[in-house]
Amino acid sequence: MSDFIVGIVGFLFTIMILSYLIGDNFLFRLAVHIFVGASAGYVATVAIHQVIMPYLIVPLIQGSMKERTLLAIPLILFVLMLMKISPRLSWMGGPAVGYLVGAGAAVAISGAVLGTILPQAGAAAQPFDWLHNPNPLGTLINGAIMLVGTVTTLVYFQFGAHRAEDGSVKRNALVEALAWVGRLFVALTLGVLFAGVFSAALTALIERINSLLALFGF
Amino acid sequence: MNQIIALALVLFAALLLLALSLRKRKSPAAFREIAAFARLRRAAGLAVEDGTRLHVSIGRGSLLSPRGAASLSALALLRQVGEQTSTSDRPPVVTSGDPAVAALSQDTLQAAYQAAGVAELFQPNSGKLSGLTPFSYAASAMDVARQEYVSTNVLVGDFGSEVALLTEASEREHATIVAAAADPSAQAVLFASAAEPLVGEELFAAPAYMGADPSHRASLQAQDVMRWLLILGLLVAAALKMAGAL
Amino acid sequence: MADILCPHCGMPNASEQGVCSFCLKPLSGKSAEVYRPGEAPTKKTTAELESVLPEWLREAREKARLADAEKTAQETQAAAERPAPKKEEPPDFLAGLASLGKDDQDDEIPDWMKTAPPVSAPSIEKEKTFPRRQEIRWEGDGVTDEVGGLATTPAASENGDAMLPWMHSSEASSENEEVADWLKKAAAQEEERPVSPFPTGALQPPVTGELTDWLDQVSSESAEKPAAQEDGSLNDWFANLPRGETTPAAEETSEPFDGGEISLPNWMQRDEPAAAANEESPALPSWMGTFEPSAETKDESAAPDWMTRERPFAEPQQELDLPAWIGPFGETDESKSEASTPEWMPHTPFAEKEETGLPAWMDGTSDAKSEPTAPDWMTRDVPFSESQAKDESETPSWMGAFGESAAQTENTSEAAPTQSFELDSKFDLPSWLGSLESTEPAQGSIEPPPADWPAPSETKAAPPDWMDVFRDAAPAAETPASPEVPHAAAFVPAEMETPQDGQADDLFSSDMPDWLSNIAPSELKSAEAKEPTQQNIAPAELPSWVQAMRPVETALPSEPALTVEGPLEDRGPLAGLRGVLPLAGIIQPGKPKPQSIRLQADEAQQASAALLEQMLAAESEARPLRGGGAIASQSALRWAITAALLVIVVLSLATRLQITPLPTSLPAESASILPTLELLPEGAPVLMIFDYDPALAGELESAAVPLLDRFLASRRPRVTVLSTSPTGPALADKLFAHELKDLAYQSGTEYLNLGYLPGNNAGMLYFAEYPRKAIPSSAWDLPAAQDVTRLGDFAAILLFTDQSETARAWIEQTSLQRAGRPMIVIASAQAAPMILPYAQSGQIAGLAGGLHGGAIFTSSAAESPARAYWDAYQFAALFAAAMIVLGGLWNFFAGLRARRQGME
Amino acid sequence: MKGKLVATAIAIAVGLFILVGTLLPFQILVPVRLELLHWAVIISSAAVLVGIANLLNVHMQKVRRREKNSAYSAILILSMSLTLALGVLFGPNGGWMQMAFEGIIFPVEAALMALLAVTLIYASVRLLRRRTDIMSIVFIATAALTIFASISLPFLGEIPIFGDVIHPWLTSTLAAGGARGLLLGVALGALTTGLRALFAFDRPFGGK
Repeated sequence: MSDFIVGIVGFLFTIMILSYLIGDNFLFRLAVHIFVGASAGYVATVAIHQVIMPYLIVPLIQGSMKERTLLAIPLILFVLMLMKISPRLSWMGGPAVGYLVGAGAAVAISGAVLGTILPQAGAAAQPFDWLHNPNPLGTLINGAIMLVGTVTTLVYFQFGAHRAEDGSVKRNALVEALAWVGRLFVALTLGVLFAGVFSAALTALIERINSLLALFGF
Repeated sequence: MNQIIALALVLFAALLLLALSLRKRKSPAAFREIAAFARLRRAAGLAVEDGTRLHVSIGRGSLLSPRGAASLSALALLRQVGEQTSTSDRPPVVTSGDPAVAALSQDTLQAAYQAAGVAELFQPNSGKLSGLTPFSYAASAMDVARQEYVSTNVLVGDFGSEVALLTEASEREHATIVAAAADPSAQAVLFASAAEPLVGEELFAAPAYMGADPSHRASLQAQDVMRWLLILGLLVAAALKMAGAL
Repeated sequence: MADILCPHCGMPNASEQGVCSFCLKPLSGKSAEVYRPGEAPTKKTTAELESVLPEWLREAREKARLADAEKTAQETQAAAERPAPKKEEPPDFLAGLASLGKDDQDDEIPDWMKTAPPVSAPSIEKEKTFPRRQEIRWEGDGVTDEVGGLATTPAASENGDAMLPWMHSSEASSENEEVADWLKKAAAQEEERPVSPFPTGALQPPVTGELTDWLDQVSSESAEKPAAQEDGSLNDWFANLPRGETTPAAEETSEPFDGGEISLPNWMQRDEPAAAANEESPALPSWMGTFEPSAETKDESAAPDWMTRERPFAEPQQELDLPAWIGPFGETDESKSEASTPEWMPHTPFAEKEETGLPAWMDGTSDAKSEPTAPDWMTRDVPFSESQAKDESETPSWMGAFGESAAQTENTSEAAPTQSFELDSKFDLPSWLGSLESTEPAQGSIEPPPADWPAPSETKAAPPDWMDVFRDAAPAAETPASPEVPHAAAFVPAEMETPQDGQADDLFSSDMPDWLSNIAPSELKSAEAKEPTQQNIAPAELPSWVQAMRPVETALPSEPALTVEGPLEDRGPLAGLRGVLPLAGIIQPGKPKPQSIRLQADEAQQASAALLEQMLAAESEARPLRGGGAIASQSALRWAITAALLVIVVLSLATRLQITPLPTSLPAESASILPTLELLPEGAPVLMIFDYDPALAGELESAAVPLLDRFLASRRPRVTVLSTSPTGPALADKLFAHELKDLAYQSGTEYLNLGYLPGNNAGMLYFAEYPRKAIPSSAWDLPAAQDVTRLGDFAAILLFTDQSETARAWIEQTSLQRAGRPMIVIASAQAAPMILPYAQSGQIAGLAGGLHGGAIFTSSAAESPARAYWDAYQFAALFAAAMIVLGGLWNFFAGLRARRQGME
Repeated sequence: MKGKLVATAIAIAVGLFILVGTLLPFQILVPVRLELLHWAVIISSAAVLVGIANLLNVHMQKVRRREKNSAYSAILILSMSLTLALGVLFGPNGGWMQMAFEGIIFPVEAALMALLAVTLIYASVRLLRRRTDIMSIVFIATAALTIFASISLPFLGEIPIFGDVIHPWLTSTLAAGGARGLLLGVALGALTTGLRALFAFDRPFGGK
């Protein structure tokens, strides 16, 4: 029974959202506002039950002395962060926000270096390991093309330039030439990604329509 | 081994950034022209002149993820744009999809208003959390983009493909869109749907192009130096790999 | 790259674009211009603004038009000798101005010129005029007349080199025979002209502040503004006025204006019989009477100086990039016979105003004389003057100079346009009207010598470069007059920015052209010159913008309308106007200080002024609807795409079409997935990470189900589920409860949902290091995961994600702790290409992406979402590819065509 | 002002501790870094509550001021309060929350994603009207080719050459090279942005 109700409700919301294809209308706005409210409530629930309770409240109540002592700092910061709810006391949330920014900066830096720069640099060199490759020539050619794509794409984003006598800002000829090639690679990559996004969206559309038809026994 | 190299890289980048920031230059460094930033500057000016609103959407990148860098960059941009448009009849409205970033957007806006000398005009609710999931954020931000008097939508930060909903809403309202995203799929969507998309790392250049803060310009210069180091590294690594030395 | 704004929708576009990205109209379109900073304003057709007028204003305009229609008929009778008015809407003199804007080939000159005396004008009059004028001293020693200098310029020009450049430009037009006829007629009317009872001291500079001063007094009866202040202020500016003879009559006649009985300017007394009579009177402006002197000067300098104002402007325009409306002046300057009013003249709001005869507000002020409550636009002056300090602080830098001079002279400071701008902003007008009003002072201010600023405010101003023309050309004694020339000229285009009557009201209230103040005194002395039009013209029918366009000479005897009660200004700025200076009586004439009319505005200030004027003008522009046709076609395209897509998908799904074979070739990155999973020991603990949003659940499920069907069925692993997305755990439950229900996984023993892992990368790392701490739960002790204490205890990790960033984070954060356990990524098609490098680099054991990735693991017999969706997907994708190619080509060529048209 | 200084000091200290703990290969630093990150998670959970309050406040204000479309805001407040109340009472795995998820959140999000199918076709069709530079042309050509090469024709299956040669080569070689360049570029940007925040050149929490 509940499945049926859920199916009907889901059907209605799907129709309301798809009505946006005809034009912006109140059904769409209604569905969106209900959805935004419901998803916010859902995420808040998850945060309370799966973060605040197990990470903070339960250890404070049931944890050892050491755990409680360790939790004093996050507890203070937690309370300070809650001060941001009130515009008057918002300034007190500074330290908590500062903590998040500092942690975020560190995560961003380490993520960029350890997660992307080093692994991707290594991966770019991988195809050139022709000694341990069954098809060295093909791999080398593909590797070279990929390397050219990677290098020229990086060059394309070069920001530094010099000011010409006529006041215009230009990059030097070599950089411009490489950047032009890089621009093609960037466009090509974005084109492939765009096709991927479209594929995902189309699958979602098919899944939605399929669910609508399923309700009518198709 | 990786950690050592990473540490060396970070130290080098940090020293470079510090050196370039503290360096006294006769004339500011010149950077290539990026049309989207020219448009953004113009849009900010026009918003003040014709009393329209600027909608700045800074994405949903959590600070505790690498995507947080996009949010930090968007906040730096917000500071510049907020300062330029704070005196508008209709002050800018900021939406975000991460609660911590939303809180930061309020602080940033407040700082921008203070810098512009109109602290009294600041309204905490002008920095709002529009949703807690990517699509609820986008759907709610669509509502803001549809809002009357929004002449320009600045979508800069961490988005996914849901950003297409925002560009669609903006286009239906005939509002200008200046957009940049860290996620490549979002970049692809923006490339197709925004008049002046920013691609790749151009997102991180936004603060330098919109303001004259030496540290922002220095970070772009540092980025360029690191870029060429990286290119050199890639070529050397490929050569060594071919030689079987790596 | 510089942007250009679409003339249709006002949206910024890349400069190389020929077509607006927003409304798809050519960017070079001339219509519906919306000014933006940096753009030079061009001709404005203000008729389009009619639609945005508030109702009251539309009605007022309508009424005025009707009234004007009748009036024009009467005028044509009354001015029988004059050539019939042109077909243009504007009355004859304006039409004359307009006609000057035409090509110089057709030697058209304004009607007032046509009616000016011929070259061979009575020499007696000439002698009467010139010597007298040459006696006049601007610098205020004794009998001074600002216009003296001006009038003597022709004399100077007689010896050739001293002739002002602008004088050359109008000789041709001055030779028109019709001018003489007109003057004869004018001369015939002279006897009826009365002597003005106004004392010299009654003169007030015709600027906002001044004009509003007495208005202040009008309102002061209710506002109780101390009269002393008025006196003081008036005396202040008066001290700066050119000195003229003071007649006892002046004091006498000034008395009636003391106290409550304040006679409003005659052009405001429309309810009085006299005024009514004036309405009836032909619209030949009284200033036309002044053509006698102009005719006298004609043989040397021929054309009235307003026609020659182009010269001073032409040069600044080249150097300073002055707004385009100055363009016509500049252009006309280049060819002599081109002493013409720019072509925009017939289209200007003034043309419209001329149609209406009197602006709407005048009806409202009809009883202004009898009671002090003045209309809004007048009473604003009170708060305005009060808010001066604040206003000054907000005065743009380029106005600083004026601000300073304003500080020196109280009442002149009140006239500062910036304040009147502030003032306007105080009133709750329709936005467009507010902006219009706000444009006014800026307009005044952008002109080298703003028309609505009094000479006193300019006392210490340095002359702009263009005035050098005069400095070089005219003798020292005459220089003061010469720079006056541009004033009115500047005033015209400034006014031009006001497309609404409501706006014109303020112009009326504030912008009495100050060139009048410099030329009036001489007109007193040529009494006969005041005669001609006294009966024909009701000064009340002269809006200030019309006065602004008056030729300097012709202005001399212009105003008086004998049928109007009240004292007649007999000299000074308002000479000839009757009853405009109620405060005259309380002012004692003082020795006028020598004043320079040099404008204190350097090039930068003028450029800033031009910019501000353009910005304000942009606000006064009615925004055209953004390309309606384009919008409709865009919607149609959307609907067409929607309809086609829905039909394709619905038909394919409803008919359960399965005619498209599933893919057979396995991509390299997916080839190793099944072999890797098949190697896992049976019942081994496996970690499944559901890091995708419900939005992509359809795609991820269709990609994951075929693989999981095979893997779970063959190895029956114990599954532990978690997600860094709050909705992930629910999606995992949904997947196992619906799509994988046939596998009948038992919760707790075979399936454990740990739920949400907060903290993104931090959480991932924490989980990688201490799984049980990262997600503290008693569920860990359930059979599904009881033997797992660290990440490496999982036999394999399956990541379902829609974000390459999430995949990257998991790959990076768990690389060490995985201890070589395989990680397989099932990704959305939108993320797969970005995750591919990690698969190629061997950081992950395999990658399957999107519906295609699911289809490759689907056996054609199996009933899986991938199979169900496959045909619909293929047809829809084919349609999409075709649309992108064909639509892209169409738009490509359409864009090129539009761009070409735009260039043409 | 002092608050800002404290925030800045905390940001720098925490950032450096975590960064050093990540980059220095000393095991002793790992628990410190993890604890600091664990605290960050707790604080960010408080941010969720702040965000909920902000969302509530913004829409309450709309309702109070009877702004345009404030009815929608009232509905949003209602749905949020109801979901939150049910969630707090029965937990995220409770039946009511399951219904809210499967009846509202899932279908709406999926339908919103479905809208993109039309939006993206429309955007790509109109792209060359907006911009006709080389990048746009290559972009459109690649997108169309990728979609076309990935499809199977009725009865025939994958399109020869397109499906088995061009598509894989396009995605795994050409696009992979550009994708790697994009990833590296974004990483460089993230690195410098992170350093700016770490050195408090950027202080999004105010000041400066």
